[in-house]
Amino acid sequence: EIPVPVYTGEESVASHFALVTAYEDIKKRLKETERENSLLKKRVRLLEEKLLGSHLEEATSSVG
Amino acid sequence: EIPVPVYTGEESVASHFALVTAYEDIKKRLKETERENSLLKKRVRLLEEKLLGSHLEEATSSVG
Amino acid sequence: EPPTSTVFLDSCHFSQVVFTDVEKVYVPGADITCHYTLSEHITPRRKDWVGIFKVGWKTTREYYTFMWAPLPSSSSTGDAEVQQVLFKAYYLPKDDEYYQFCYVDQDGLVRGASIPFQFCAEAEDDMLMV
Amino acid sequence: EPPTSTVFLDSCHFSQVVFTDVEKVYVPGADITCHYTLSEHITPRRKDWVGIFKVGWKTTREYYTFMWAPLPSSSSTGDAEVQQVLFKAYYLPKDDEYYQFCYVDQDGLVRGASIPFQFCAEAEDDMLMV
Repeated sequence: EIPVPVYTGEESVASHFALVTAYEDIKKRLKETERENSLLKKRVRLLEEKLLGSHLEEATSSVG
Repeated sequence: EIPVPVYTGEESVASHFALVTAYEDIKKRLKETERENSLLKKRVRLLEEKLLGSHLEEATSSVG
Repeated sequence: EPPTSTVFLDSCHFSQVVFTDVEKVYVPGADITCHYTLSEHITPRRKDWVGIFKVGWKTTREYYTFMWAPLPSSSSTGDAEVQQVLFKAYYLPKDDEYYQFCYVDQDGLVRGASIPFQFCAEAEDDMLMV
Repeated sequence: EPPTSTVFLDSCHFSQVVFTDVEKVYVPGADITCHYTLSEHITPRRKDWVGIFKVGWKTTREYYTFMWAPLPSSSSTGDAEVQQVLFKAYYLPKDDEYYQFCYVDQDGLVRGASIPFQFCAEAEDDMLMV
């Protein structure tokens, strides 16, 4: 026994509604992920600078 | 003079089609952004380890 | 004056069932429990069902799998009692596409749709805080 | 046997106009050029138009702005000649929602829809390679 949905013209409205629900959520996730991404990029840049700085320091101290 | 679109039952199909087009692309972007995110997180972790390593090294060398 | 889009905007009856606690990602190979609440505008009937649909579905016949919706216990008086349906792992999708729950009443009308979810193992490095 | 969803699957005439070189993000305050190609299945007419719609639109009357589609020069024989329409900055959306181009023929039928785009200044730190 399986459900036999009655086909109605309404169905396209329902399917649109369901897709809008999904789209809105995926859009939100994309926004969040992009924001996180942006923060991560800043952090990578910061860490790279720190690392470069500490290498330079090291180089200086071993030379001096 | 503005376009006066004729309303047809077809319109809901058209709007669904357009939304599917948009949804598929946003979904793809989310996937790409998530992948980039994952790579960035790995890089942050690596850089943090390197930085920690170089600090330790520095500490050792100044002690020794 | 041509008919307007009010039929679309009047999305009221599409929200008579609200899915709650939907995860973004479910672990593949495990059963999942679907939670939802029925608003006071819907009278659940014996042949209502909850389906898992691939996002972008066009007709309710495209459900991936379904379970009959349990009739709420008659003793319950709270109108927002959480209902639940268990989907066994065996019947769940095996790919990493996006799916959503939909509540379909016995007349075939969609009374609610959830946010999308996937079935995939989470990347181990996603624990890092930013 | 109830009617099936073939009306949806037969999306052929929705793809008779294909938008190309659509950016993900346009700089706010600048004009944008919309590029598209007409397939051999469409005969452009004088009152066809290209609209900018917020993604999720329900009727073509919800266009944010529009331009009449230029008639391709009669001398052109190539069936994939790129057409273009210029949208002036003044008439463009000012928020950062997603929009899409749609080609609507003079009967009101949608003959093509683009991927979505936004209007927002790109973050300066997005140049980092990974």
